[in-house]
Amino acid sequence: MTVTVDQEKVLRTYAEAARTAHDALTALDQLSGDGDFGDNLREGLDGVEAGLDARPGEAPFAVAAGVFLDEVGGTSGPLIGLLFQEVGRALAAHGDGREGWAAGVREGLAAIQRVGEAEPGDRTMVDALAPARDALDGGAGFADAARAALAGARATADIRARRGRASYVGERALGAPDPGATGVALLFWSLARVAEPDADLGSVADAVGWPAAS
Amino acid sequence: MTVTVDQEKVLRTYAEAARTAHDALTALDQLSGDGDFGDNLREGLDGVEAGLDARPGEAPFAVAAGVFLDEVGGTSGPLIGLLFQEVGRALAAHGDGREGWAAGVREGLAAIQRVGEAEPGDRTMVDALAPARDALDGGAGFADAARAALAGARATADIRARRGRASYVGERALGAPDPGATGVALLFWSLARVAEPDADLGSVADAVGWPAAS
Amino acid sequence: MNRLFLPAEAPVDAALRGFALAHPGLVRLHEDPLYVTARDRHPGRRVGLLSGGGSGHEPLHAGFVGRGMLDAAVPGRVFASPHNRQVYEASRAVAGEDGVLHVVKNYTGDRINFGIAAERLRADGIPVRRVLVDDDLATDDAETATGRRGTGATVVVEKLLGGAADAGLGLDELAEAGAAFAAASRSIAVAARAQTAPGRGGEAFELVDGEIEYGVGIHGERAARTVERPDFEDLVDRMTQQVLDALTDASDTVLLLVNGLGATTLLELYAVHDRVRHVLGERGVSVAGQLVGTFVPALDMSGFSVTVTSLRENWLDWWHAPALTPAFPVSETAR
Amino acid sequence: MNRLFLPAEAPVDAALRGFALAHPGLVRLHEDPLYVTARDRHPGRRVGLLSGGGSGHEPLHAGFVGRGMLDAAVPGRVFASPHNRQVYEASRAVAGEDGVLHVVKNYTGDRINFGIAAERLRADGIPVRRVLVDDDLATDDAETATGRRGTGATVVVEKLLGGAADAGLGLDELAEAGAAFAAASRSIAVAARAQTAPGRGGEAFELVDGEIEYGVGIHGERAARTVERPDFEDLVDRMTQQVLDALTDASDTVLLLVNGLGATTLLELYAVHDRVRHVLGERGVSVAGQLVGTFVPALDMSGFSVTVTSLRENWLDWWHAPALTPAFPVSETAR
Ligand SMILES: Nc1ncnc2c1ncn2[C@@H]1O[C@H](COP(=O)(O)OP(=O)(O)O)[C@@H](O)[C@H]1O
Ligand SMILES: Nc1ncnc2c1ncn2[C@@H]1O[C@H](COP(=O)(O)OP(=O)(O)O)[C@@H](O)[C@H]1O
Ligand SMILES: [Mg+2]
Ligand SMILES: [Mg+2]
Ligand SMILES: [Mg+2]
Ligand SMILES: [Mg+2]
Repeated sequence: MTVTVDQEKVLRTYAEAARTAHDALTALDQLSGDGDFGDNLREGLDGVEAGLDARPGEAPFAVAAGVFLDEVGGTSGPLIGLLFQEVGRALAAHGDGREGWAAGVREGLAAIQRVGEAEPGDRTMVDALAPARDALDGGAGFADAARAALAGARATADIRARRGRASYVGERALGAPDPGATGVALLFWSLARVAEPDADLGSVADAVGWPAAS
Repeated sequence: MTVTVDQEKVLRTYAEAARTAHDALTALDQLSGDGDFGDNLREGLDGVEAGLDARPGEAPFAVAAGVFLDEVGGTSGPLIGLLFQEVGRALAAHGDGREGWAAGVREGLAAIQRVGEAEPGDRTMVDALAPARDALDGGAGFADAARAALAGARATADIRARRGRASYVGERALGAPDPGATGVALLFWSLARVAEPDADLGSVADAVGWPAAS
Repeated sequence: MNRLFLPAEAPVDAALRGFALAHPGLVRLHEDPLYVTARDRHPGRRVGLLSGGGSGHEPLHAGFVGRGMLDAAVPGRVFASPHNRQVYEASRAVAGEDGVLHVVKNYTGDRINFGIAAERLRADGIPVRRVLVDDDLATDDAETATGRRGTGATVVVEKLLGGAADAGLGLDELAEAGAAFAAASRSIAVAARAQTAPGRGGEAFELVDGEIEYGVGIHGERAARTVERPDFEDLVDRMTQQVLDALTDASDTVLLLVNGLGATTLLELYAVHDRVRHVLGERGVSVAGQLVGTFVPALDMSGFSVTVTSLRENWLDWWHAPALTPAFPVSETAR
Repeated sequence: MNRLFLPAEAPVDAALRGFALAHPGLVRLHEDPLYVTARDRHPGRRVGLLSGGGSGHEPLHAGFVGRGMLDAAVPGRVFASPHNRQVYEASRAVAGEDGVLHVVKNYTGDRINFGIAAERLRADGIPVRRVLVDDDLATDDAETATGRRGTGATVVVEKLLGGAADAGLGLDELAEAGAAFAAASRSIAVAARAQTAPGRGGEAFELVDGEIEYGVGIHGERAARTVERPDFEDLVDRMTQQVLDALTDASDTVLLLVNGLGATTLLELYAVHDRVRHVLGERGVSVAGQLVGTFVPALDMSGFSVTVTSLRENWLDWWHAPALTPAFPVSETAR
């Protein structure tokens, strides 16, 4: 089967999700970092939408990669840019379907790990990406990949600080997930929404899952 | 007439005079300077005597110039060295008599003024040298030249500070003569002692004239 | 009291403009994004050499741009990593037929930003490798995952790499050579006064009277140890011995760098050099090349570092190879 | 707290030894009396060029010994004149067929000691003349007999004289040229922190928060005026204007020196340079050559000076003439 996914629609859905999740992501980065992650992601994706509008002929993920690599601040901006870059290259090489996405996520995660040197369990976006890659590599569909990413992000709430920047966080952030992992999981949520609109994925708020519904 | 003067004897007499006057010269430089002039002059002339002993064949004032230019500290040391240098050159050129001395003092004072840029009345050794030069240039004998130098040195006691280093002295040193002028006047006192042993010049203490006899 | 004379707005941009105006024959300024490139390049060079990092360490790196050393330098803000876009675009501008080599001091921010640029370059098909400089003995602790900091040895590595690049080495050979240069280099630094904290003015940290920081870094991090100030001779002896002891494969011929941390005068650095040479002489180590001066400072810190690079065969040719840059002393290459 | 890293005994001797060890190809050390001479000399040079003065201003003067600049440099103790015997013997060692020229910064002690040496040389039959450097506008007061101090312009005068000497000028021509270089040069300096007092440690004088010394000298004398600290741009503009206004016969082509006083970083000096160039551009003055760096410091003072030399015909050839010394930037001569 050759499900092809509209790249531009994925990015616009992701941008919408980032706007919805902005306050929650900001709160998460206030707990564990400097509070700018919500801004970085939302403004970055707004910039991507502007780029898509301005240069309709270009490959959407190449546009998105350029914006995130060149203009978005914070540690997360250029790392997400790398993911976009590799996804764009893979989709161009292997087509807009599951194969392309599996290759893109695999390559993107590899690049992020080469650069950022984080391992799974370090409480970073790697904890959302690694389960998604494993799912896609194992033949799973987009909705299952999204569920894996979301679960991985959610699990960072229980990770005790061990080393690197995570070690500064201490007890204070325990119980709340890593903002970067959560934000990247929303990409997979958006992908699944576009590719498998009938799948049961819940809302953006469900996806973020924080603050926990009372 | 060609009175020749024993150069070495002049220098040894000067050394003896400097030892005798050491404490008074020290006291004078304590009043108007940093108190090292007595040491500088005495040690310098001790060094000259050692040089004369070690190198009996050499021209005495050349030996003395070398010691004062190379080894004696303070502003006065090298300036007196210049005087020695020019006296030595003039005695070699014009003979060991009055003519040679007149030329040597003239040239020596000129060098000291080129280098130190002091004028008569600035309260420096120039105030002893200028009257001595004038006397010798006017045909006077060694005893009269010595009297002129001693009078010039004594007169610095009444010079009010005007400029240069003299201006730091202020009221405090008024009434006491300039140590450098006094010390250089002793050279002319020594010269006259050797050249005109019968002249009435008084003792070293009389020559220094300070502290004023009570 | 802020002792720094810097414009309130964009000080690094102003400084880089002033730098380019001071060396118009040697470097070319690129303003957006900010970097400088060399005007001239050895025709035998197949790999572009690029370095960069936080500002406040001048003349590093821009002062070593020019024929025989770096092809480009990329400055971040004071003590902050440059943006990956600067590194990426500068790398594209100077990549050679066999790609581009990044010389990176070992700091997390620099590793990430240079790493991202490298990924972008690879995506463009431009071969890229990295040489990590990590010479600082004060951070030589098996416990920490971050490893030793990169400090003074950077200038030595940049010079040797420049000579090797001009000799026509390819990217992989060059990356291996650079790794060997870095591995053969160790440094230790002391400070008697912290640098001015760029934002607020005032000293970045306080020292008690009669004490010095032993093992200080170049970003004003305090050292692990504050020690009672030893005699001049004792201090220099201890530092030199520590560096020599750490070079496990120390050959008997070395390169030496006596480096000022900012406010330390040449009078002091030359006196330190005299003493270091005395110690090296006693240990039978001979010095084939030396730099004495302010090459890798920590803004205006009072202090100095000693770096030794243990030489291997033919490295010396690369050290003495011609280099014409704003800051590398031509006397090291002119004999 | 003494921040200086210097041996307790004979620090200047140690530093000069370390200096000579750092530049073995360029200079030769003479230990008693203490001075350094150049190893190489342009064959067309007929007059030996010598300078010297108190230590604490490195790289001045020893850093400018070498082919194309000084034939000898003579250091005194920190901020103290050298002994006449050092000057005398160094002069004898480097005098050319047409004698020796002394470059002297205008301070009483230096004038006397160089003057005594000159008298000795004359007595030996060696022709000698003196060029007095007196560029400091802060001491430009018709009242004082001592005249303006000699500061940053010294390095400019030494470079121009080196070029002129290599062109074969005789002693009198050279002395007149030197006087013209000095007369065409003016400087002004500011400080935000005093240098360390060499003996006792601690700062030589205290500044109130938010104030700077305007018109400071290079021996740590306080300036005549302590002023409220202006904006970076206002400060640099005022200094530049003052220097230009003082050069009554300012041509429209100049040499420029932006000089650090010790603890001021290259980051700052290049930012200052950028701003000075802006002001010069606005006044229509064009810059034919420039030096930016720490060339004539006051030990480790935080501050900088601006020097302008108004160029006459053919001086520029002498500025760009080859010079190979430990500290003069080869980039100024290599284009
Ligand atoms: N070395 C790393 N590798 C992968 N992801 C990382 C790394 N460091 C941080 N991150 C991710 O970046 C997120 C923070 O992003 P952001 O707030 O933009 O950066 P900053 O901490 O610079 O403000 C973290 O929540 C984490 O997921
Ligand atoms: N510029 C000058 N020209 C001539 N003589 C001078 C000059 N300056 C000082 N002197 C002489 O030097 C004497 C002081 O000598 P000394 O104590 O050795 O020097 P210092 O002041 O350096 O300690 C003064 O009493 C004065 O006679
Ligand atoms: Mg953040
Ligand atoms: Mg941030
Ligand atoms: Mg005295
Ligand atoms: Mg004295």
